[in-house]
Amino acid sequence: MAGERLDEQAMALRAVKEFQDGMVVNLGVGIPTLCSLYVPPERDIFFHSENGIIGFGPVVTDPAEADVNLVNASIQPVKPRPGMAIVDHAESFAIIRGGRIDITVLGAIEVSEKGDLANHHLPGKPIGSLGGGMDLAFNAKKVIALMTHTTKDGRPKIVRELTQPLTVPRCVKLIITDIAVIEVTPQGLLLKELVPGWTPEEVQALTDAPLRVAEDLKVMELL
Amino acid sequence: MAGERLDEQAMALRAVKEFQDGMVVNLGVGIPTLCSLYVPPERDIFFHSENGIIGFGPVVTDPAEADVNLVNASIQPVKPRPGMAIVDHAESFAIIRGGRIDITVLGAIEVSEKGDLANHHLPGKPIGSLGGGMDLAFNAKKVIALMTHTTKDGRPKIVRELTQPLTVPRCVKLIITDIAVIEVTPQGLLLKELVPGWTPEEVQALTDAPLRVAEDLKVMELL
Amino acid sequence: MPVNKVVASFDEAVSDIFDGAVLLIGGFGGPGECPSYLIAAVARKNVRDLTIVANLAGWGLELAADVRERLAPVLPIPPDWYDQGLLVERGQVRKGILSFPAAPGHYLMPFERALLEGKVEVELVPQGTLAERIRAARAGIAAFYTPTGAGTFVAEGKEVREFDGRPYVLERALRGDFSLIRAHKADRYGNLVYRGSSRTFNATMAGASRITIAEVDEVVEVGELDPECVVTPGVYVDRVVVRPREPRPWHEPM
Amino acid sequence: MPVNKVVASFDEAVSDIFDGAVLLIGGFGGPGECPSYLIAAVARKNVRDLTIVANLAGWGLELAADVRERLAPVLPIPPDWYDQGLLVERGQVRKGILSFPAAPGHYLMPFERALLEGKVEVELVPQGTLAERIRAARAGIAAFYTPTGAGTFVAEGKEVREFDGRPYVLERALRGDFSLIRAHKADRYGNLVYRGSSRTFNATMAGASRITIAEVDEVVEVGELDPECVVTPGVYVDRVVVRPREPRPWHEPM
Repeated sequence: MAGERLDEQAMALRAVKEFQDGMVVNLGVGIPTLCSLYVPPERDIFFHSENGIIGFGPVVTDPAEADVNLVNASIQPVKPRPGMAIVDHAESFAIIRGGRIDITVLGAIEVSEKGDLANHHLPGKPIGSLGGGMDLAFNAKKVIALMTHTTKDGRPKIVRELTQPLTVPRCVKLIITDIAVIEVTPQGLLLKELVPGWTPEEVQALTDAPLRVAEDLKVMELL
Repeated sequence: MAGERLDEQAMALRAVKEFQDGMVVNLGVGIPTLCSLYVPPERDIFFHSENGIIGFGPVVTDPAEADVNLVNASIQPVKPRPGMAIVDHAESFAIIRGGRIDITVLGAIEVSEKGDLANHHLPGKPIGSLGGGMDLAFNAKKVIALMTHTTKDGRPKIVRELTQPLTVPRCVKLIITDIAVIEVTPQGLLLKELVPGWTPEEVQALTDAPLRVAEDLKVMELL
Repeated sequence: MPVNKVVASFDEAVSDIFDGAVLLIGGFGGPGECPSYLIAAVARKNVRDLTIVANLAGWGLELAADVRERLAPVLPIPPDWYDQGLLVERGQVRKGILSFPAAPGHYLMPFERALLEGKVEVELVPQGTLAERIRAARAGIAAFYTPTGAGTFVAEGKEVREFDGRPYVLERALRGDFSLIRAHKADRYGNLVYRGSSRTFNATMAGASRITIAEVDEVVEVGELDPECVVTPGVYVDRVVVRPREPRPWHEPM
Repeated sequence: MPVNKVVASFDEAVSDIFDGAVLLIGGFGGPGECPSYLIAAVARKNVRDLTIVANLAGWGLELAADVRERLAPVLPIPPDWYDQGLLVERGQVRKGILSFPAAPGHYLMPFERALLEGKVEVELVPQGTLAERIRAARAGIAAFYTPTGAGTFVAEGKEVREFDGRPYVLERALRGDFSLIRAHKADRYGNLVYRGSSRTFNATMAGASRITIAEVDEVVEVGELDPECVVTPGVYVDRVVVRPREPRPWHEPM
């Protein structure tokens, strides 16, 4: 029997390991926003949000500290951080389009083995919401999809061909899920890390697209 | 014998009469910059300069008051004025291109009867300098050419067809010179005002293009 | 005559908004940056067939109450949060040019309901393209080439051209009849400053319409705003109107 | 590891500028906003075949002395004003993309002399188009349509297209290898503020090159700059270097 799945906090923790000092990082709606909680204040990671804040602090967890005029792109209050800067929306996306985002961590509905991303149109909805995700996925230096490995009813979200509406073609470079870390390579998907208790076969069974197993396959470490 | 010609200060004074409260006005290099000296401080005329200052005060005449970091587009020091705002160069021209300049007062080498403007390439120079004049003449609501009526060697500057390189076609709406005020109309040039002592015939003699005389031809008033 | 862009009431501020007008509505999606009282005045005026240009389609009154309750443990939300969803709920909107027409999760925003009922049209725009199209209108740029959207549904029916080996989509400037924006402080010249994340689309939309109307917390004397820190110069702003000190219901004339 | 973009010397700051590089040089034309010590360091490094992108072609040392003397009764000019004309005088420039290559009046700038001698090429650009092309590079926009220049020599060889009945000229983004800019204060993250009219092309060029280098009066602690008033966020700035307290001659290593 397979191991346990990571909870959202643990998934965010794993994503944070990708961040290096000096990087400009944009966190998408949902699980990705949790990442801001797990970056120690002494680390110089610059969080950028679409609404124009650069270098803000972690998400506020105590409503007494919340400022309705300092929210991230998920409209969660965040803490100010020394060295923060504020720009308007056009300039915020000049930063994105100009290629200044080192990493964007996005939620995903599906990811294909070619790195195609579906993340704007939820099944059953009359229309999707693009938000800033499309600009981010087209223009960030590295796109990380952070998502549960399967849907709530157990279907694979990592697929050969998207079954959900395409948001951005061939953009995802790394997929971090609640059971594995998978790299998107020109040769297809490469299984790099397993959550403790999981085997490559068990992960493959929950993945529509074929996985190659990295020679240096690791057990995922969170800290 | 014709009357005296206006000096530069008087020409600027006449141009200032075109300014109404609330207007955004851009003053070109040369005589036009003098206009800022003749607007009383209680008037709400907003001077815009290409380098990104909006709502500055008059040109500084005492070097002790000069600030090397507060200059107009002619690199003359200007006084700050309450309610002033500073933007960068791209935004400064967003203001121009976006059609927010009510009046631009530009120097001119030649103006044609159709309102064609030549003001970027001085005779004898290997190349011209466009500066902000082209953007201003293309996009301001009203372009006023403020210039001597003739060249230093007495040739007319108001012509049927430009003899100097075209800067912007059909843009000048009003010509203010040291002897007359002339409106550019679809039917050609209309002589509206004369400097005291001058007759329509004398002005025509110094003008290459034909002038119609306005029914309400006036003697120029400066105050 | 001294320039004074401050008008006495919200109803006066929006008095010339007409049926069929294109409204650029500032804010991002939260309560802090929403021009609530301007939106309420447009609702009271009951103009119809509006095109709204905004990031979100808006929660409307009913869902806002729900969101308020759900968020209370994290972000206390003021009672006078009236967003563009109010206009949608009341049937005043014919078209939305939006980045976020669909609510996240199980919520269904009024605009989604109207869409299902065939009562509104929608143009779905990537958020950065939306911001840049609005900025282009302000800046007198007719159109521009952006990499975002090439090879996706966003590029359908649009020119795609390669520059330096990368495909770019031609996008048009998006100019409004009125920009309704929220700012923190203004002076009578219309110079504006914002607070934190409330700058967002508010500053972008200032000057992108024929008329820009700013709802502000406070009007200060000319000269009080530091020229180095003015975000929106008054040249972009036509009218300024001050928010009430105490929250007021949306339907009361004011 | 803490981010610190402050480098110890001007020579270090420009150490990777190479022959043939495209330099966006900030400022407008006056002494207050000129990145003088960065330009001096490029002169000392003696890199050749440069393309300079700037408003003015630059006065150079000789004319600057003349201008200084002429302006003294109106505007006292600091002795350490070294503009891009220095690079032209020294034969380091192959091409200028400029709005103001010709000096006003009877002056002949070094660039004009070099042009007459066939030593440099020039691209004459309207100032607003120059600023917008640079801004487009920063903003990831490949090209845009501007009304300025339609029907004139500026539009020759370029696409002209009508939008809403008005002709617009297609202009390309203008990206540099290095932006050399002048600012007032910086922190170690590279956040910048300017002073008055020194913002101009300096802020526009920040982030429009692969590498942006800012010459500043002062570096302050992180947190000292008001986030509401930061003009250039550090994300656009790669290196910061502090001007000397006392004027220094251009040719001395520093």
